[in-house]
Amino acid sequence: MADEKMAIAKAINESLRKALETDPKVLVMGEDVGKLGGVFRVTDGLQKDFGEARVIDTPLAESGIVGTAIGLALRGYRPVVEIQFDGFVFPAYDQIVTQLAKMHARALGKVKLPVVIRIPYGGGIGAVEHHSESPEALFAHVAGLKVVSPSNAADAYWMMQQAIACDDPVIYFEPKRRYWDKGEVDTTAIPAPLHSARVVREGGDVTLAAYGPMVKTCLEAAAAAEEEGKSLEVVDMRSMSPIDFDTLQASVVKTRRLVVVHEAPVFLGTGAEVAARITERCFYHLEAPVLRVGGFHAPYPPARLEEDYLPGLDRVLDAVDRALAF
Amino acid sequence: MADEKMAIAKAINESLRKALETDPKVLVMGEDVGKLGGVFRVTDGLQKDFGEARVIDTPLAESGIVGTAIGLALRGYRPVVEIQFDGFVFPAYDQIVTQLAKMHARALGKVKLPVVIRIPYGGGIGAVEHHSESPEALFAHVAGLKVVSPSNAADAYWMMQQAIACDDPVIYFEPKRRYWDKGEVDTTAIPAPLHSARVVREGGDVTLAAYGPMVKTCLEAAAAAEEEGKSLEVVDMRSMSPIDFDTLQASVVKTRRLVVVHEAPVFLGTGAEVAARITERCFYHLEAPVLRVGGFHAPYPPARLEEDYLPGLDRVLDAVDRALAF
Amino acid sequence: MSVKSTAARSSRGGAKRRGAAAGREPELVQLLTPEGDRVQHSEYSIDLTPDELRGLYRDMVLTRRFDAEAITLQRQGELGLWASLLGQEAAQIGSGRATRSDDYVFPTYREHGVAWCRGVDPLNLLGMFRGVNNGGWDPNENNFHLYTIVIGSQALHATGYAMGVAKDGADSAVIAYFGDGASSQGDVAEAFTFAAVYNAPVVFFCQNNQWAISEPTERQTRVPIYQRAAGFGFPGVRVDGNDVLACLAVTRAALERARRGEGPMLVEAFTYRMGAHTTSDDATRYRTADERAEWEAKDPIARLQAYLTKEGLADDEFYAALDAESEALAKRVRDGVRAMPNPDPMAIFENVYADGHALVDEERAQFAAYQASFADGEGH
Amino acid sequence: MSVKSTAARSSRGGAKRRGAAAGREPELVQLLTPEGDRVQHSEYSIDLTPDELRGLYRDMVLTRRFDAEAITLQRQGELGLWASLLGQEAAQIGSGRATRSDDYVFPTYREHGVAWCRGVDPLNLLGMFRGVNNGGWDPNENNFHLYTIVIGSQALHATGYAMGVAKDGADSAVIAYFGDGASSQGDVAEAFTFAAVYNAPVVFFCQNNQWAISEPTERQTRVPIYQRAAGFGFPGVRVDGNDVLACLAVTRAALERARRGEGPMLVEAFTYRMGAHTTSDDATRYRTADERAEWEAKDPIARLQAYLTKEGLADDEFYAALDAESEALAKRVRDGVRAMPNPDPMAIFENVYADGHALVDEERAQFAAYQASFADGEGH
Ligand SMILES: Cc1ncc(C[n+]2csc(CCOP(=O)(O)OP(=O)(O)O)c2C)c(N)n1
Ligand SMILES: Cc1ncc(C[n+]2csc(CCOP(=O)(O)OP(=O)(O)O)c2C)c(N)n1
Ligand SMILES: [Mg+2]
Ligand SMILES: [Mg+2]
Repeated sequence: MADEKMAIAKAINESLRKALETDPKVLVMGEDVGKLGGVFRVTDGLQKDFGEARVIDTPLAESGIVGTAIGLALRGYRPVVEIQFDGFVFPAYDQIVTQLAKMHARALGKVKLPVVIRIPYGGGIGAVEHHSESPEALFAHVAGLKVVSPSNAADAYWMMQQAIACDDPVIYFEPKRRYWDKGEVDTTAIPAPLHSARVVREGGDVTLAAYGPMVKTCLEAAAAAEEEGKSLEVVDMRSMSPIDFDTLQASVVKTRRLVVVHEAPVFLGTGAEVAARITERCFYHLEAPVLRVGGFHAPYPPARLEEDYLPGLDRVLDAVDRALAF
Repeated sequence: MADEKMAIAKAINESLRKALETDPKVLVMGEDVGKLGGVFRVTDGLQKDFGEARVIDTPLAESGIVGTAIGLALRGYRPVVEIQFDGFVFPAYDQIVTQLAKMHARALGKVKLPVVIRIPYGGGIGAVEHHSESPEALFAHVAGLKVVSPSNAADAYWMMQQAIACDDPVIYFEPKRRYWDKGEVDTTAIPAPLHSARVVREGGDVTLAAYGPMVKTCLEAAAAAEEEGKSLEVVDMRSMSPIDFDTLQASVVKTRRLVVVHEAPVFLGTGAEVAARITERCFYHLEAPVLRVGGFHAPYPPARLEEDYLPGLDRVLDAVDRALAF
Repeated sequence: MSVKSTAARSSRGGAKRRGAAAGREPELVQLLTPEGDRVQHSEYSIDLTPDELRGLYRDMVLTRRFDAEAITLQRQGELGLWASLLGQEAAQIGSGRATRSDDYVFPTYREHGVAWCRGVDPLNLLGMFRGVNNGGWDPNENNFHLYTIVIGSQALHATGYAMGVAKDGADSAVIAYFGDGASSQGDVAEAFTFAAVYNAPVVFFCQNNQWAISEPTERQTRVPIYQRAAGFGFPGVRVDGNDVLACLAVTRAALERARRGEGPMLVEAFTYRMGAHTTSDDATRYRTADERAEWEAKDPIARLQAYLTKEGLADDEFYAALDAESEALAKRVRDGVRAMPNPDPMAIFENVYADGHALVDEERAQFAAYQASFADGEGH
Repeated sequence: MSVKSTAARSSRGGAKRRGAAAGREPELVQLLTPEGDRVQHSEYSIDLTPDELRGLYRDMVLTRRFDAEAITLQRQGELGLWASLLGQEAAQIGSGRATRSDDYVFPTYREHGVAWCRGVDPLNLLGMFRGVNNGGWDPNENNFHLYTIVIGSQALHATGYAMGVAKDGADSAVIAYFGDGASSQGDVAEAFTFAAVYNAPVVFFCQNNQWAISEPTERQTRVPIYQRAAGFGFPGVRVDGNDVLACLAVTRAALERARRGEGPMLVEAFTYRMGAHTTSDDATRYRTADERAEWEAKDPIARLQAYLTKEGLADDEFYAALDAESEALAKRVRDGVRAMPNPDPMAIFENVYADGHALVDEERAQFAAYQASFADGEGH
């Protein structure tokens, strides 16, 4: 089925379905992923078609979910684990950081940990506390993990295929507020490498770098800026560990200005690393310091304040103006 | 007892003793903190003098330790919690991030969480896995927490006093390999503010910024560089959340070059934030990009490789040379 | 010599993979049958005045009315979400009324009935569901902690608080609420361990409403939850969670026990979540109408009403007055919610820290300037 | 109607704050007394050939000799640390010999005796204690997982692995080792829950050696640890951990049970850590010589030796040969450790990922260049 228009949630669903079909070792596990199909319906219909042995409703215990997934991986399975919401990954953090991330190295390469952890993340859906967070930096800092986030349906499909095929643990952050955004998905295409960034809009004045839900925001900002006569290049980073600095560098060498945008708090967010490293790589090219737009150093606010908290088009354009003013 | 020469471990012990004496609400809790006095003897003698109700050996469960400390704080106590080693804080990460850090804000300020979490951290002691890590960035990224680390005995004493007095949760990272380093401790002095950085050596060519165990390394590097005719300024950051950017900025405006040094992995380490923000603040002053020296993106290696893994004098000086070469 | 293994007995003696609970139901403490008849129990008894009985009835009715109004408000877009307690009124009112004012309560996100008993204004509960705050009351005002969303966390807070109560030499008790799903969380097990080891005056009150979103209780355990306590060294008991008298009696006994310094206890209130998990959930995807109907017959309010009627303890006047009171409450809640102002955006930066933080100050100032730039017409 | 509360019984019936364990000891499965006499047990029995009995003796003696050598090597600076199993030989050899080669074992950091039974070269165990690696063997070679230092984590790995075994329709079993201290970790409780819910073929083998570093078992629980299992719906049993026959019999039965698809079981081996926690620890700070002396009388090796002697199953020749074998093992270990090369610094960057990672590649290259700069005489 080449070139079908699909929502991101559906694309992930199709990708999981494909993986379950193709490889009998693939498992889907998590809270409510079975009959309910997950609270976002991303696993809808999978248990019906593949049975309770492959699509597993787990007890309500995230450390247990990841810990048993590690055991299953050691037995040769390839578990795809769902964490119901971003804010509920922390009970599993110990298993992820001290076990999942390090076990391959601990074993001098003798065991592999092909575990995918799916985390619907980010805000903008009017939810209560713990349902709108962007903790990606807390995973990207940790060696042994790979961290990615798709921004569109085609990437959602293909990056999930690649994450499952990868012999390393991959934290797959799903931009939950974009779940219903539709896009073409060519399921016969040859996808770009999992950890490559992609220039999704070309421009000459300033580069915007983003991933996941903020790519759309940046594209909108670029469209708005065009009306003001500013030409913005938008890079979809796609991967937060590793980060494709070559693609970012190439863009910055051209535009000489960079603004990094993410929902996560700015302080020690992934933008800090991009700023530090791109400044090192492009010291003589930059006309302005790398600027960052993101969340504040504050708990994610109640829903009625999230529009103020989240980086929107205006905050992005404000940063663009500041970058251009240097 | 003004101006006594004390090891860092002893200074913390004295500071805890003082707090237990002064405020009946102060508690010390953790694994083996009682009769044993902790595996590093930092709580030596405290249970003997203050009893089992104030100095509490806990079950072996870090989430339980922090979770019950939160409850005790809600009841009006001021628990000082010990996590035995850096690598064992992760089972408590959920309680720290989703509860301890956010509860004051969740309650719109109606409750306070004066909990100190002591974590002996960093490498250099020839230990086995999980006993040599530097996870400070994983806490500094989280709003609601304050994160500090002393580099010398006087700071160890006073910063602990201040951390206990603070009505916010403070993660107090203890440079375990410097526990036995002695320094003057004036217990009658007026200490600098908890979150202020301090210029510990003045110089004109390059600024070195560090905290905890790396301050000593940087001072040694500065002494070595002096012999080569280079004048390095060393800033002891002391606090990783908040970071005293004013002091760093003042130094960089003078030296025009900055190298940040920490044991933690460079990628998304606190140095990334320093680099990003100082570049923004000092864009026209910097003669070179902010360079970073730290751990690699790899699990902390076995003991016989840690000298290679850890930033030492040579790696610091190498970065200084690279900064000067720009 | 014989093996001391109670487990060997209980499990080998018939536990099936899909849970003993489904097969041989263990007995549960009941003082009022679904038909509204009073029964006696050897260990737990209760003697209430007609006023008290009517009071419990009133509590349940008002709580249910409030809950229904909240659902309506959610449907109307006034709330972002609501977690209904429908069906759990007896468990919550019974246990809530068992607490003393100096006791301390740690709820989940569904304890609206307990909040009611503690004197928390229902309007305050709605703030977080409307999205104007993450917890809008002062916990110390009514000794009722904020709602906790991360499953199981509060069990540890309750235990720590109880350790503090014991340290203070006070004779207050603490009660921690959680659900059947929560029983799987490591934090709850650790709370059991700390409570037992320090003999903390805490009652663990588990409302087993048969479901954790779409997962039935057998996804969490294969033996009844109350039996979990024994292995940690304290008693557990299952009570009919739709029987407000039994819930009151058992919880009161457990709290008294804690006060006497006898340590923690686990109460499993066997009840049913009549509604969906929250207003975002569609329960028809995973459970049958039959199951719901079965529990409908055990309704906690109907059963107390039957008893009041049989005993002649409430007349039409009482019911009419309560109806009016219910509607007045609903109206107050409706009007109150609609009048709730959106918070000032600058509130984002408030209360992040108690003692201030330079970065928050900096970001607050930057954001204020940014906001001002629009007012000045300088923005985009 | 009576309250179904086994806990109420066990706890109210006398549990004191400082633990029932200290007072009324529960009975434990024993097949060989400290004096070396065989006793029968109604549920667990074992019938071994003289060769097998001598084999168990040999395993324990060699393990102890190896352990002693490791302590010496640590004192000599050849190892950074050592976690001695002294006193726990019976628990480890008994349970280890109960496993089948296709079973899978998840150890803590102290299971040197189990490793021995699995055929792991003792030298390989020393790598991490010497600091040349973080776990130097291929887990799949002997179905013996790497040592796990984060307390309790491996209980979940074992459970997941066992879930996989069941999925595969294999009749292998899995065994997870952990200590009395670990019983407090949430991960262990979650492992119990998952194992029970999925009926996983896993045996939880808890060596209660009375201490978690300086904390006695009553800091972790106020009832015997084996009783924890019942509340999760599977059997628990306490076995004399210094009785190699009982450990073998009970573990074998538990593993067979798992193979038959009857699900998990908890075995608590009641034993004693005769040495300090590790070579870094000073046990005299927190426990008495008397206590140690008391356990000395229950020594697992002495008791089997007494039996062998009484029954005439081993002669001087056997003991002399074993002595020689012990010394040969010690020498091989000593020489082997001393010959262990330091790893190449570039190993830091190896095996961080299975499929590569751009940042690791970059840092590897930078580090190589940096290292080379010294060789070139360009460094400081
Ligand atoms: C740690 C964590 N994981 C997942 C969730 C998402 N979640 C919210 S409620 C719920 C089910 C809770 O079930 P139960 O404990 O039985 O309480 P009930 O909702 O039935 O009252 C889940 C999985 C959460 N809030 N916290
Ligand atoms: C999560 C975690 N917390 C703390 C430690 C430090 N630590 C290492 S061993 C130990 C005691 C373990 O006791 P137990 O489980 O009884 O095993 P034993 O050492 O007695 O064999 C502690 C606290 C750790 N390794 N992991
Ligand atoms: Mg429930
Ligand atoms: Mg132990």
